[in-house]
Amino acid sequence: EEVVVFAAASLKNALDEIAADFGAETGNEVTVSYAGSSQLAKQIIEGAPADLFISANVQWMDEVAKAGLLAGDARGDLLGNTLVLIAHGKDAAAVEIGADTDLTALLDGGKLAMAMVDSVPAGQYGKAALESLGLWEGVQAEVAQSDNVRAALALVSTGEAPYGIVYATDAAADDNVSVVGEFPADSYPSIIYPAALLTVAADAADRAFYDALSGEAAKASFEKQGFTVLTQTQ
Amino acid sequence: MTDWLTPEEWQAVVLSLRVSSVAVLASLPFGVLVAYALARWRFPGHGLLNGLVHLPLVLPPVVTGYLLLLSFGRRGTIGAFLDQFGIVFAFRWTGAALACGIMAFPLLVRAIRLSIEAVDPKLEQAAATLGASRLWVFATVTLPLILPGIFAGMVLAFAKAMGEFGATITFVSNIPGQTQTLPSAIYAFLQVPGGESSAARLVLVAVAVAMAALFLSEWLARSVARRISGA
Amino acid sequence: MTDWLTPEEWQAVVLSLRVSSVAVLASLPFGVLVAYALARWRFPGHGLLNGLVHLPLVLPPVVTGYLLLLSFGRRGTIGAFLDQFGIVFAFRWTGAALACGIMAFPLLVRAIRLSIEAVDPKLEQAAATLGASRLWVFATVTLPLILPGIFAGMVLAFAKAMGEFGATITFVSNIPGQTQTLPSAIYAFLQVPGGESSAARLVLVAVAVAMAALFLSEWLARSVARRISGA
Amino acid sequence: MLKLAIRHEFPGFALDAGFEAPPGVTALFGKSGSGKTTIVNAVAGLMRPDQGRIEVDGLILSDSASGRFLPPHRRGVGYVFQEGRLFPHLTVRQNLLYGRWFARMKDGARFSRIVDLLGIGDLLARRPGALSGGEKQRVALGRAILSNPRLLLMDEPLAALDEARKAEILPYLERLRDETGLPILYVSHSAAEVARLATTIVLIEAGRVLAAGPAATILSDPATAPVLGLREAGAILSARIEAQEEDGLTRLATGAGPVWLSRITAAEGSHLRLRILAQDVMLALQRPSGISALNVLPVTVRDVTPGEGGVLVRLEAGDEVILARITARSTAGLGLAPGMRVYAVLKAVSVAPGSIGTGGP
Amino acid sequence: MLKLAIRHEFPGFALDAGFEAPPGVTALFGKSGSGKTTIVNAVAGLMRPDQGRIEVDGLILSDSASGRFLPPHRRGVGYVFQEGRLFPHLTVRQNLLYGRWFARMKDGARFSRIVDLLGIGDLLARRPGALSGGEKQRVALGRAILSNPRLLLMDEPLAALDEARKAEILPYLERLRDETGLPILYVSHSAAEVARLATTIVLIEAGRVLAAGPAATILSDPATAPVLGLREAGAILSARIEAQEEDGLTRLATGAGPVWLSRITAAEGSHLRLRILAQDVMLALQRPSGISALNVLPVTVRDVTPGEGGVLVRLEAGDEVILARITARSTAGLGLAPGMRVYAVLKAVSVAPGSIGTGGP
Ligand SMILES: Nc1ncnc2c1ncn2[C@@H]1O[C@H](COP(=O)(O)OP(=O)(O)OP(=O)(O)O)[C@@H](O)[C@H]1O
Ligand SMILES: Nc1ncnc2c1ncn2[C@@H]1O[C@H](COP(=O)(O)OP(=O)(O)OP(=O)(O)O)[C@@H](O)[C@H]1O
Ligand SMILES: [Mg+2]
Ligand SMILES: [Mg+2]
Repeated sequence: EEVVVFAAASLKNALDEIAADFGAETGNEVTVSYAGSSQLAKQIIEGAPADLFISANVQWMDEVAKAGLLAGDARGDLLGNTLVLIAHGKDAAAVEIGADTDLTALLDGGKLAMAMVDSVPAGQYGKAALESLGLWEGVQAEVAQSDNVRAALALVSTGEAPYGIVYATDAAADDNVSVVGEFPADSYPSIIYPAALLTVAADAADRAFYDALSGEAAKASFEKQGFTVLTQTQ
Repeated sequence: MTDWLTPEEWQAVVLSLRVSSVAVLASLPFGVLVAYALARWRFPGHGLLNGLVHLPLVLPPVVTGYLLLLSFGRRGTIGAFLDQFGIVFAFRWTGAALACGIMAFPLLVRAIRLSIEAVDPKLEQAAATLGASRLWVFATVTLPLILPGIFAGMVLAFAKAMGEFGATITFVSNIPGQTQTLPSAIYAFLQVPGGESSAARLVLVAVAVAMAALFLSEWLARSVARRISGA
Repeated sequence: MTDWLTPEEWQAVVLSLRVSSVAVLASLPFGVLVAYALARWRFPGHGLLNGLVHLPLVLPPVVTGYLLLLSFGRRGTIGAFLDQFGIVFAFRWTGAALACGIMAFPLLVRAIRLSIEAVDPKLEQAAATLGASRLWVFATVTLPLILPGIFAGMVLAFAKAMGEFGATITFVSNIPGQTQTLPSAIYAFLQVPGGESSAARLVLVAVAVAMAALFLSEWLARSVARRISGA
Repeated sequence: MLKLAIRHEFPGFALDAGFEAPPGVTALFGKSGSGKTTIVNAVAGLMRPDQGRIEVDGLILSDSASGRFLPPHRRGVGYVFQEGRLFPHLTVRQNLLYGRWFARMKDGARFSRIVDLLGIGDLLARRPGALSGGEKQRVALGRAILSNPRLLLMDEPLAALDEARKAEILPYLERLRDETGLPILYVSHSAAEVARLATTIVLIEAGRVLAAGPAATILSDPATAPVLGLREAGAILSARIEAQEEDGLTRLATGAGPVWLSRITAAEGSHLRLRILAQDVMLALQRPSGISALNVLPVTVRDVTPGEGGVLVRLEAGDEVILARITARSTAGLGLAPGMRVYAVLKAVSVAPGSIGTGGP
Repeated sequence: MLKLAIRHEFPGFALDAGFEAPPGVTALFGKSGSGKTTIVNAVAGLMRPDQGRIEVDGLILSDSASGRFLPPHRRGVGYVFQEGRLFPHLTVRQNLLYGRWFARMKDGARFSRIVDLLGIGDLLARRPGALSGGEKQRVALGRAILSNPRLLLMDEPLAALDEARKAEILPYLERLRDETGLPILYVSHSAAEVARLATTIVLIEAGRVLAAGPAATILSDPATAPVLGLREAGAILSARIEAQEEDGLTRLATGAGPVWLSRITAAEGSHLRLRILAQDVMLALQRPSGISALNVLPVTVRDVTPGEGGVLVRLEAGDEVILARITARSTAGLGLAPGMRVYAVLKAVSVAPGSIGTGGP
């Protein structure tokens, strides 16, 4: 049996591992197509042969749901993530993030690297956090927006931008950046990766994989990549 | 080599080769036809056709991909129509080839068109006086003379197809073994921590393949040119 | 028109125009030089140069953008060097122009090269016997004869630059008013549900601009061709 | 039979020409820029005249009244262009055989004959790019002939060739004309070539037909002589080879009496056209003796036309007409007047091989 | 003074030619494919010979021994190509003036003179694309001349032109030769053109120099006559115009005695070169009377050379040499032998304008 999963690209490392384990265990083959959540959602709406969809944000899962393509019962919030402030260099000084953090002074004429603040999830969350802390107005003009969070990370990693806001999962693996602060959990809407079975999913293998995603082995894989594993799917 | 790449990557390489070759070869006849029409005919829709051909160049690839998805997807008007005849592009490698072919089409057409415009119509006239019909003139005079331009267009299109990513991933997604081309695989690697070295390996493969195609086309074009110069 | 687009979108349009025009105009002399070298000279690095020129076509744009970042970024080798002379690309529209110029370079070079290859060396020889040095021959004979090819290359490059997105955003990211080009704005709209219609508006603007450039170039090329054909 | 009547306007040049070309070679003769190539292009279908009609053997090639316009590839013309137009990507052999693919009838034997005649046997495997000017022209000639056309158009086909090669090709063209009955439209600046080959001559000036008619008439007409060039004025005699004599001479029977010329390589009994240039004919009151000239023909003065560069004297010799060009002083000195009986003196070597054509007029 | 000695190998063709060309016109004469254009290209620097040396007035253009090779644009040659090579994107005027940009000296007055001479005044604003064959060639000719070269290379410059136009251009080329002292390398298939213009003649056959020397010598040498074409064999006489007589004749003083020809438009006292074709000369044992020929010169037979196509008789006339071509039968009939005194008879109209050149050798 083949299970086709459409998943946000940021999940690649963890999902590849989970899929391989699942395949070895059950003999079913899991094929994962990684792309941007928006692309995947649109493809599903246009009839893509995907059995499962794991989105990087809730909005695009909602769009799929609106199109009536979710298998009614199986949708859940699979993973969570946190936002961090990163700086170039291995041992950058820690920054206390709060309403009176002077980001402008910190940047010292440099740019703050983020994903696109109005359209890409990591950017949207970051902007919300800065807004709720009252920092957005001051730093707005200094923000360099990338098309995805990895590109923002690259800007900091290469030293092009001194600071950036990315997911904790991305920051962890890069040797050229250090996490200098975490945004307060209440300063931005919780970051959620919803997963759902789609209507075309027919066979048992699909559901089995969906279930396996919330299993113990999967949990370990996700956590290894820095994700928070949320309350179990139904 | 097989050690150096995982089976899945290896698959992506093979698929990319297949997609790019098919894209170039399948679009070639249309490319030649459109280039000829644009170079030699004056007709009402000339400007429109010309604009249409250049469109994939102007549009961000994602937009092209999205438009393809809307029209050639299973629910798309053209897609649904073709589905009746069993022709499916959506989420198949053929769709990737379609996307690459369309993205590369302006390059193919322009190179061929430039070559056609450089052919002296007096030679074609001479062939006509010797009894060759328009089609024969094209086949025996125009076509051999524009071969260097055709090779140039093909290699441009092939290179473009080997590198095309935005339209492909948007149209047919990134399904390993089915629609995962080299650039999509590279993209996926770049989206996660630690994927850079894998991405770099694949980039090297892509570059090597494209360079091989480039040298082949240069060599072919040069040997044709040498023949024509008469030495 | 100003009503139809928000001031920020309007800014993106203007910036895209500027970036694309500068990219094309600034890369033109290099394009002509490289095309001439590839078409007419035989030198040891010929194949290498040729490969290099085609590279941006093969590489996924993100990779090109990343390589640009590594070399032309402030900390990049070339970037740090140029910084001494006050030349900065990072996060400037100039960087966007650089990215677009490089992405469009293969198209520019190939079109010009094809035209150069179509120029009869016998005419250049004739000019030489009349006393024109190599440079003069180029300026007075070769250049006027390849004008249609130059226009073709410029319009291809311009269209490509208007649509270029991946390399640009990776290299200089997206700072409204400074580096936010049309394609990044379009991309942003496509990332949010329901953004399609806004994206469509911008796509129409991009297409309109590119088509205007296309018609201009066709018209120029045709008027040159008409002069040459001697009517 | 080619019938043509066309008008066409280029900016700064108007063509308005009409003539009929009976079987044989029709020569278009006129200054540079007079419109010869334009006419030939119209016949080939490479140019669509603003107005007019072109017809070959009853087949309408182009007719502005009915809007009919046969495309070039269906006209079956073989065109030797003024500027070669060889296919650069094909070898000489492939160039030569190009028309054969489309020819109405294939004729294999001719290939090697024509290749030999044109002296291009060594070039067959080469591509035209680096051929010499004359080599190109010879290949173009072969290509047109080998396409088995129903009408041959030749735009200065021999201009780049040396006399020796011309002397080889001209007889072949004559045979083509006589044996196949192929109509040939022939553009040339060389009055000698025209005089030798042409059945019909059409004189073109500034896009108009100045005179058209049988070659013998046009060439011996004192009125058209200045256009052709005074040095080319002359009469055409029909002749038959009577004997090849031992000391390198050929005796011919003509309407004007026996004529001896330097050896002509043709069988006894064959018919020839001799062009006797007016300037080669000397007049004498008495039969001269002790001179090197072998031919002394008794003639009667028909008329005397003074003009620039001398006086043209038309002479009746038997049932033929001979033209002589002499000075006004000699005319006066000899007291020439119509009806006078004098002797025409002609050197045996005067009649050049180029002026001897096969076949009757 | 041009000195040339080069070797070059093409696949299937080897060139090995050397000659010296003194000031004046040096004609390269030879069959199609004999290597004429190749030689001219080597002089222009468009082809680098495998071996050899080319020198003009002491300036080394190319020398394989020292590796010196002056690039074409620094050679100052004006080259009239066999195939036009006009710049398609420039108007006729711009084509004509192209060389002027780079010329060593500008000479404004000449422009309109040359345009008039070539009859291309109406074409100045046009582009070359749609010019007729002859029009193109005339523009190419003008372009080369107007570039003020130190050496003029002309590869069949008049091949596409009608006789009338040729007759206008040839005197101009003569003036160019005589007044400016410009050395000219001239390729032509027309022996008449060569004979008229050439100071020096170089006969080329299959890439080798068959004979080279002063035109008068080569043309009147019975040995080289067959190469040039028997009909073109003849002697060159130096002449001076003594009087323009009333009845349209010009009286000339030559070393062979007075000669009357049809009016030559040149001032009294000017020096000319007359080419008397061997075939136009008739021999008589007694001075003939009552004939139209005006020139009867007493001559002495120097030698008698039988050959194909007749007998060449070299005659001493005063201090000049005249060549006559007659049949073997006449030679026998008249009993010609060296030392015999006979009369050479020449029609006044025989000497064509094309055979009269200005300036003495
Ligand atoms: N397309 C055109 N536009 C304008 N003028 C033209 C065009 N084609 C030909 N002509 C002019 O028409 C005239 C006749 O041209 P054509 O080629 O028929 O002359 P031709 O008699 O063949 O001369 P030549 O002996 O020099 O080849 C020339 O003056 C030429 O410049
Ligand atoms: N690049 C080349 N490669 C091979 N053969 C060549 C090349 N260039 C010239 N030839 C040959 O060399 C010979 C001499 O050529 P060239 O052009 O000098 O002849 P030409 O005397 O000018 O003849 P024409 O009177 O026909 O113009 C020809 O047989 C030609 O085919
Ligand atoms: Mg012509
Ligand atoms: Mg030649």
